[in-house]
Amino acid sequence: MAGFNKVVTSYADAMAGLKDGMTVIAGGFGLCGIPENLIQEIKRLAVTDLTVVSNNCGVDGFGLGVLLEDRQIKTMIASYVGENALFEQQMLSGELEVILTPQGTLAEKMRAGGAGIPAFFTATGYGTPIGEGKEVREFDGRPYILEEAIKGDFAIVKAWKADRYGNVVYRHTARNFNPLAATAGKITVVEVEELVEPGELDPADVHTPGIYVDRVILGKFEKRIEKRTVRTR
Amino acid sequence: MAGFNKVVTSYADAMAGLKDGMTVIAGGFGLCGIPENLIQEIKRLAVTDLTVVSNNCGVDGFGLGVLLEDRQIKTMIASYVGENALFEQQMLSGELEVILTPQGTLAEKMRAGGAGIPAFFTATGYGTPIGEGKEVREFDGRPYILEEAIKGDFAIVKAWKADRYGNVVYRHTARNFNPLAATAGKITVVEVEELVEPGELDPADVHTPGIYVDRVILGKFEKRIEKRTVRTR
Amino acid sequence: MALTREQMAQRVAQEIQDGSYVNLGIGIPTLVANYIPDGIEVMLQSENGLLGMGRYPYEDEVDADMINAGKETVTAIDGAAIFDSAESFAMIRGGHVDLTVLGAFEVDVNGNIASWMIPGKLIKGMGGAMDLVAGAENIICTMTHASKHGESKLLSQCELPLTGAGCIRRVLTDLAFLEIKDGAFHLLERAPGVSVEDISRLTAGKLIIPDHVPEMQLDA
Amino acid sequence: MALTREQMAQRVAQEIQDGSYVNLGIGIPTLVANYIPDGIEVMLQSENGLLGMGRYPYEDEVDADMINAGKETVTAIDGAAIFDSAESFAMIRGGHVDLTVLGAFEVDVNGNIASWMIPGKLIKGMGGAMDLVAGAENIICTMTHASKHGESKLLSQCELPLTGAGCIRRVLTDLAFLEIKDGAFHLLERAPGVSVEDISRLTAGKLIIPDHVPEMQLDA
Repeated sequence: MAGFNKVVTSYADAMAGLKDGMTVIAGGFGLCGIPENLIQEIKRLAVTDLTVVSNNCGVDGFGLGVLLEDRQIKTMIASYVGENALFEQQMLSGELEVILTPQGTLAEKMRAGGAGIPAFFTATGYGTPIGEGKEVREFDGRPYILEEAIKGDFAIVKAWKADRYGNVVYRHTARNFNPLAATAGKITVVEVEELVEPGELDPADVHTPGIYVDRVILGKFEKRIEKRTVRTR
Repeated sequence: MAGFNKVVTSYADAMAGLKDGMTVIAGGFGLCGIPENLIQEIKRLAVTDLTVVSNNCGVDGFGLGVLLEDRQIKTMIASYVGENALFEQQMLSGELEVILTPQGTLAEKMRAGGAGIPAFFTATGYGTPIGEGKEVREFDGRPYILEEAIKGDFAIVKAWKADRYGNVVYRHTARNFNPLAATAGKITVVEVEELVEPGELDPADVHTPGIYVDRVILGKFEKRIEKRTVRTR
Repeated sequence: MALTREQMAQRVAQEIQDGSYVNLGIGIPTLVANYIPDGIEVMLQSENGLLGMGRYPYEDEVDADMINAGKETVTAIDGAAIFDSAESFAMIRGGHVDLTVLGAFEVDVNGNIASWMIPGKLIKGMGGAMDLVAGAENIICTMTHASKHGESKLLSQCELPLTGAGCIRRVLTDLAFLEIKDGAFHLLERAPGVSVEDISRLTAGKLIIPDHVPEMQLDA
Repeated sequence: MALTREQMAQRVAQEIQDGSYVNLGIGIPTLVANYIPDGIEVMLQSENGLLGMGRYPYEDEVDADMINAGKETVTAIDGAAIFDSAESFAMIRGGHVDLTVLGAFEVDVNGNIASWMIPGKLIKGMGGAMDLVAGAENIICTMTHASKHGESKLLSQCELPLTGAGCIRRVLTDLAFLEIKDGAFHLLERAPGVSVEDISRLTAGKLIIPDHVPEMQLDA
């Protein structure tokens, strides 16, 4: 098979090479668009001392929350972590280091990591605890702080469809941080609901071009809903 | 009509408010995806002392080149300007100030302008004339230079389709700088080949969300080809 | 009478302009969407990557892949756009959102806001709040005027760690609608039946009271 | 004999690995696409926003909206992706392109490259060249070894304004294939029929010559 078949057929192959102490960037917002099975594989691998970068850390028993059960995460970089009792417990006990990062800054740090931008200025967080110790500079009379890029040894991504080149599309708001994570991993692994043939995705509508993607795996997903809000007819 | 009908019906309305000395950011790469008619309207308006930001400056008699005929451009920020005799002449005579900017840095400056990032570090241009006078800083042992964002009083954009909310899609490689220009204008004007109803564009495939767009106009386009390379059957 | 949460949402909704892009935070701000007047077309931005957020889904429309920033299942209107989180915060940080409505623990006379962290209590994180307050030109802060113990939340200087510095211009509390400028709260309106004296007593920061302070006009 | 342009392209093509992403500059680099061996699958990146550039179009396929970075009409392969210029240079600057092939006026023993500007001559601009040399880990520079007047273009120190500093590792000239490391050119191969002495005479920068310098293997 030629060099562009990025499809792997086992989760063991998908996460091969993950080691203790590595940094893993994960897509997803809350439980929406999270790489459920890649996370489960990390649990199975029992690697420890991970730095995990993700907007949230799942809930007890699902999503990134399962990596807390065996204390696999050493450092968590996230914007909101309030949905998870085990997380609270490990944070309060000091077992888990937490680096809270504003959501937009987190997204931009991932993008910057993938885009060869080592650092950028942003107004977000100036004058707050987030700005402490960071360089401040004025542009046009307004103060900004310097924020650095984030890169991962692995990026784990949940998408809708992919072809064997690793071209990817996401479904609805399950896109969120996934395309950014995808750019920032030394090894980027995407799990999808559907594999398609090259040419089936319109080139203009590809959300993540295959150049960012190293491995693709077909998965089955629970897609748990955090807050089911409905209206009645 | 409610507040979200951004469609205007004359080019005079499309460019209303453009004044001498303003900065105009234009989409397009070479002659591909250029806002032909918006440029013609700027010529008709006879405004002068413009700063124009665009990857290229058209050719003699077409694209941004027409704004050179009446010396409407004072400063040109571009990455490549080699297709245009009048441009050369005005550059050599000193009538036209030219700020050459690497293509990727130019794209990133526009994106940064739209995204509230006043400045960013990049390795591009370090150690070259482009880096002279700019702050140098090392990250992970590699030197980078600081580049500042670009914003425009106007952004002029060529797209394929738009709805009345200003949601936009581009066609093939006519996308290029257009989505970036669209984010960076105080007033962003998009000319399109086709107007569609809200809902006709798949939300997941919108290239420029309407929040960046102020005015939409339906145009007719020559779409001149710079280098017609073909193969024979 | 102090405003109910619904009345606060109703008053904020009156500030929304036709053809504007609005980000509504969690809590009272979310309720604002229910009170947008007929004939006013608004595009709701949800910072997880949705412009043109619609109503909650019917049971048979529920889709785990379509949620808002509060992680609630939602729908998208015709003319919506969906994008990634970097694009979403490019919009927010870049000042493209016309109005942001969010809650707070404290605000002060210099427009500082504290809304995310109470030392000694569990820290859940700031989510997108720091980006929203840094990016929006136009913010309305919704909050109760004072704590249950009668301690003012409109201060000379925020005591809690800040979410943003010098970024809040308008505050809608259960007692009053106020503008922040020149180092003071300027009383614009009072809740129906609430006296200027009550507001003054519960405002710790400098308060400018004009000769006439109209009552808010609320439907129903 | 010095290599022809086609032979230079042919030799560079031998360096291309299966399953790699490649950006080919204008001129000789563009010709490389014609010599990619059968069984080698390569994805060509064109910096105006196309990953998966295909062949030139037939007359009836020509589309003004489908061009490459040389502004030539092209096609896209099945499995292509199209994106904006910021995304395109995110790929390039972020080091995601496996191999970049581009021309140069001069290179030197420290991997500096000058390719965009000759003082006194008309300046056309750097286009994407500065981004490409700053972003790619792996660059092959294609150029004639010396000017028509016999002046070497492989120098101790570039004399023209730089396009990038310390970024070139491999150079393919019409006379030789060389690696740049440790402040010297290392001669890897010579063009068929070209002597080590000729190469040495036309290389101004420090040249390391191994005991055996094989001739390039070229088809046809």
